Amino acid sequence: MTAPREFKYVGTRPIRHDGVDKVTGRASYGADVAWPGMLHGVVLRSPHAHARIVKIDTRAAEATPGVHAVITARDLPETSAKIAIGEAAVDLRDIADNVMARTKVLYHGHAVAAVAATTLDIARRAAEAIAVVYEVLEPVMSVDRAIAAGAPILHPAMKTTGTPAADAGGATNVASRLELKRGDVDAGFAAADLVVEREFRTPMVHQGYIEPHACIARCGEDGRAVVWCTTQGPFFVRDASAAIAGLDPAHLKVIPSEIGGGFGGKIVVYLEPLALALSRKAQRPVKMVMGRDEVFRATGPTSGSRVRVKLGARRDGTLVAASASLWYEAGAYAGSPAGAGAMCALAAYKIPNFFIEAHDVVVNKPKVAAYRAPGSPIAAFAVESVVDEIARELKIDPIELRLRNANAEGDRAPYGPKYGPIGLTQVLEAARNHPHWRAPLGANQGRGVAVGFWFNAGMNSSATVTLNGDGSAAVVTGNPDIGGTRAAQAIMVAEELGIPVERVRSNVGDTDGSGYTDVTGGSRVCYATGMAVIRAAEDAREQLKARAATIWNVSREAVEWHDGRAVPPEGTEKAKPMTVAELAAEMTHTGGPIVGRASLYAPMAGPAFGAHICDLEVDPETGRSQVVRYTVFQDVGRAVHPSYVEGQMQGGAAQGIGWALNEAYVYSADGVMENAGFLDYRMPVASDLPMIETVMVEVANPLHPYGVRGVGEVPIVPPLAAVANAMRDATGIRFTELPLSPPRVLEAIEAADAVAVQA
Amino acid sequence: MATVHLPSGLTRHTGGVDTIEVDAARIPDLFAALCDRFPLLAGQLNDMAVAIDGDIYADPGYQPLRADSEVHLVPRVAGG
Amino acid sequence: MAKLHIETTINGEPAEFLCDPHETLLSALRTGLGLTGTKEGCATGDCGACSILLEGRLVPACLVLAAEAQGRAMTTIEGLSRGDTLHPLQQKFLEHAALQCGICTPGFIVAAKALLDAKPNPTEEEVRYGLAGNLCRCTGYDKIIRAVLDAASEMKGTTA
Amino acid sequence: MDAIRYESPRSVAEAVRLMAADAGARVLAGGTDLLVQFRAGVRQPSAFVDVKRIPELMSIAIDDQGLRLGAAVPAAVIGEHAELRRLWPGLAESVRLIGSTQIQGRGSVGGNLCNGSPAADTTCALIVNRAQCVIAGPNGERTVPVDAFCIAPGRTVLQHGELLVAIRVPRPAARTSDAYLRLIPRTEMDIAVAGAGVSVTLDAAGVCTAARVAIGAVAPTALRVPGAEQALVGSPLDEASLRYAAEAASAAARPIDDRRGTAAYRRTVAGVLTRRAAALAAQRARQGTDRG
Repeated sequence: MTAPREFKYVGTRPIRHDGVDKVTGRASYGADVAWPGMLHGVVLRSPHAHARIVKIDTRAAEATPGVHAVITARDLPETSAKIAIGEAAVDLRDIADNVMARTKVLYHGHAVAAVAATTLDIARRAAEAIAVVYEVLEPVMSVDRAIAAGAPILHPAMKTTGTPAADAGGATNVASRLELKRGDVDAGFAAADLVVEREFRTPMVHQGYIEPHACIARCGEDGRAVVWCTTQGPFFVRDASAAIAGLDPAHLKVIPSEIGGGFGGKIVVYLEPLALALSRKAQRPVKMVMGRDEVFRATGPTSGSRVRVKLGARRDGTLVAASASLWYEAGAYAGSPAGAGAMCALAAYKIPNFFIEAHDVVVNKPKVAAYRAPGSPIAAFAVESVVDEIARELKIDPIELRLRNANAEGDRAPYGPKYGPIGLTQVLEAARNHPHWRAPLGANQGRGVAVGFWFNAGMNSSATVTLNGDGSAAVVTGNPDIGGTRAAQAIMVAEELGIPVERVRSNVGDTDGSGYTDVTGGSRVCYATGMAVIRAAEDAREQLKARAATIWNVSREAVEWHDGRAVPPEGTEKAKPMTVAELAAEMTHTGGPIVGRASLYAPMAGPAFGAHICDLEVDPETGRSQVVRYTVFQDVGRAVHPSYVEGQMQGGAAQGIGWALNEAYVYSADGVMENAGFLDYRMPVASDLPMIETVMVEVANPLHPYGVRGVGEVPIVPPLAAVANAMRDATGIRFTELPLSPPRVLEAIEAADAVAVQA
Repeated sequence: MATVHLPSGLTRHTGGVDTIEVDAARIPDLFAALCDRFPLLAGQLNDMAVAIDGDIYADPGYQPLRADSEVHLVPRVAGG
Repeated sequence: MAKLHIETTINGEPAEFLCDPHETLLSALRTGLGLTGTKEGCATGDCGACSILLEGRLVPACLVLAAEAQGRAMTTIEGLSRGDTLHPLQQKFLEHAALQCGICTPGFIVAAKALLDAKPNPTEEEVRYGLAGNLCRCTGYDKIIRAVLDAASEMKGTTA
Repeated sequence: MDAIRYESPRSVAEAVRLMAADAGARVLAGGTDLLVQFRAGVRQPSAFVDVKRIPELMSIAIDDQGLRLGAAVPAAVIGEHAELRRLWPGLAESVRLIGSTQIQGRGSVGGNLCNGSPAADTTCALIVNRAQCVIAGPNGERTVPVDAFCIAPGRTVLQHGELLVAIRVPRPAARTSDAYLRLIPRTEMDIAVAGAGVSVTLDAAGVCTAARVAIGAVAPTALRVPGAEQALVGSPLDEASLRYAAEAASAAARPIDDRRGTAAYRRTVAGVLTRRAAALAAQRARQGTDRG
């Protein structure tokens, strides 16, 4: 697809047909469904952050009138199957133990037992009647504590995998260590005119989706089961739940509900295996819905972190050496995105000499899950802050400095392979030339810029395009639609068949109704599943051309296709071009129904870059800060439905701004989260933010017929540093720990004033 | 002959060698050849993604190789 | 536990239900009456997903006891469209792509209706502060604010 | 959940009888604190006594004596009362700051007071406006100055069987006005990390003849700060006197560290807010038409 193609529908902004159900309240989410004879399930959660389970006595609970089933980990088989979850293969043993603790509870809120009863009140009371004897252990609540000598060990059998440090050995809380090296880092630093090193810390934060986890499961006498749930990955829920609950996946169907936000946090399973086990025991459907405090305490936030970065540059701003040491909290089990952070940290810059080590460290906090470009925002916060310091020190415009070192097509990424076409330079130039970059600043205001990178995923996707007799079409894929991808799919089918977008309905199938499809996540749906949708539509079009050939009695190859019409070869008598509708009306007598079909494995998807400019106003007397202007620049490859691409750019920026300014897990000394609610876990509200301007740069991705790149994850990567760099500009202080809360900012301002007074 | 670049984490299994020429038509043959030459690599490769001439395959399966392919072994990444 | 029998008016129609004395109005709407358009995001009044109008006043249905609805009139998201014509706010949310996952959308549209009822011609800041009780994690609020401002200008003069 | 009752009395007398008859009963006004605590298992009432159908608790009246504000009137209704906003702008400000629009549709000043949070937004504004709490109980009605109403976090002066019926606020003297400011990290929705209410009265020459200062979220209850008041009285409320008042407020504060803020931060910001609130109250008093 080299020559730029003229599109009729790609790039337009049709109204998504599935939107009407959402604005009228008819759309059905996880908790919106009730099945006849349904019981209510609740989970009993650990009151301790770290303890051995000595004994669980469920007799009183089972005797409670109205209780139909009580389960503990004994009701779930021991499993150690490996299963693909997104690209990373994951050991189910950890996920199963996280779903319900077998011998040890590893974080406050860890599931210990579950009850199903005729009403929620009865189920809750029965759960409280379950007597659990714990042997309480000292909790490990930070990376520093976890790696300190003599620290309690969460997993006695744990060995550091990957590239253990030289001195590693014996019991450890470091689950894995990774190294990325290139050139001679010592020589590089020796050749540098300026070396800047800082250590950065970020707290554990949550994806913050407004819909709590919810599901309803029915396990029949014949072992056949159905789960309706809110998830980003119905196929993963099927395979993981079957393995964890001890069911044959062939007998389990998962129906994805509308999903009320996920951002990576709904790729994993928490309730589904429990609901299945309860339903199997009670022989009645069981509905389970998490409370907001359970979502905070017991699902999958992203890592708190400690990151040390050192950069060396020559006087002209050329970066010559870099070293980084990343320490990410994995939570209760191995599996933080430290590796991804290491690979993303220097992705933007041509640095000949670097050494990066990344550690995955278990602590007594919930098992981290993916959160939008997992690992990349944390690494970018550190690197983009130090790059800002270097630009400031060398008195070079911060965008100019980044342009001088920007990777482009043909340069080797830090993680190995050469980049294909990438848009970093174009994005930076768009930022430099935008009025925002030169706009005057008011009193106590500062401006910061930062770039961000994400790989974007490929993986498995399937799609079918079914033609109806009136020429309309229905497309079915296995990807729940979080960000409007159904609208993009309708556009792709309309483009390939040449029919109006309104005559295409896009649907999310269940695990029986669509071919195997990997999770909605990794910014892959519009890219990989989109590619399957396009090929399925092409397949339908080829069948239409074949039917025209049958009608005109010519060879299939001789039939052309233009603007939604099959066109006969020159001079074929009694043959005029036929529209999709005309051909579809004949299909039952020219060969039967037409169903276009495609399934594919898409390679990693064309990485993407973004750059953000943030203006921040700081009240020097209270440390309060307010984002007064924000502009997002991003290489999107090709925007299929621009409104929803802008939506990803604005939503990612808002999450990043929240991460930078006010969001944080606050833990007590004994490992209990103190702000497990939307009052004190402060996500940005409408009055906290200005309009978020978006500028889309389109550098086509050769791997996709339309040039589409993943857009969902890049926008959360730059804001942490963009806000911190704006704070530096406004206050003169380099903050290295998030969040930039008013108390932290005022304390630093007062300290700086005190120093100034003495000087 | 495909050129294989190993990440620094694996070079301790190859005595420090990080670039290897391998004659292989498909990824499974390439992995087999690598493990023959460096037995310690066995078992280390299945958690890796493979980049073939810039395109990364989280699950390389039976991907074919061109005569002058450039192959990088890359840690796997889970999307959000 | 004897249930209470509550008679109300919902979206202009009489409606009655049984509820426990301690049951919330949100639970009664969703389970008792099957009106699942009003959503639960937090159950502590901090997210706005359960916004309804109680006697014309915007309230969080999760912090109202179902028993309090006796003899009172309520408007939920299901009551905003008239037959097959959407309320201007519903139409503008679609036109501006002011929703992605959509879980917060019902709460936002009910809250925006209450805002426009009180202030037919609000400024951007008035819309942002008026809707500060509705959390959205997908959109960053930009398109929501534009949709509400656009609906306001279209509805000016007509009391929708 | 054994049988919790829901009661909806139509008169103060009926409400008092219900409260007196059942020690576990709790008054339900807006419910924005009570129902959250109930849901979290922090409070287990035996009955909810919904007082929103009792006229005395749901009415707002202003006469030449001043304001009589029903304890259960929702914040949103108070916010729409133009006369109240004109006479007591600081009190109206503090009421408007209670939570979001949704919370404003339910939350009441009486509820805010009875919840007894040291960070309650309206308590400081009520204190500086010399408000009185009208309490009904088994042995009749009594009045308590609002300064004495909250005695510890979550505990008030209400005895068994008593309920708060209304809040009386005397009409402000001439050239008197007030202001309330609070510090929250976001622009909405948060509980005050620190708060300050100030009321000042000026003479014709603009010299402060009377002042009241109260700070919130910096002690077990809202605190009056006589030291700050003395710093203002007798001065033209210039920069210097406001700075002294701020220092007095910071000195009087006895804050704690918690998930919302550090003690040091609260101490500093209590002073900053006192200075800014005093400046705003002074400006309003200077501009204010004679409200005698």
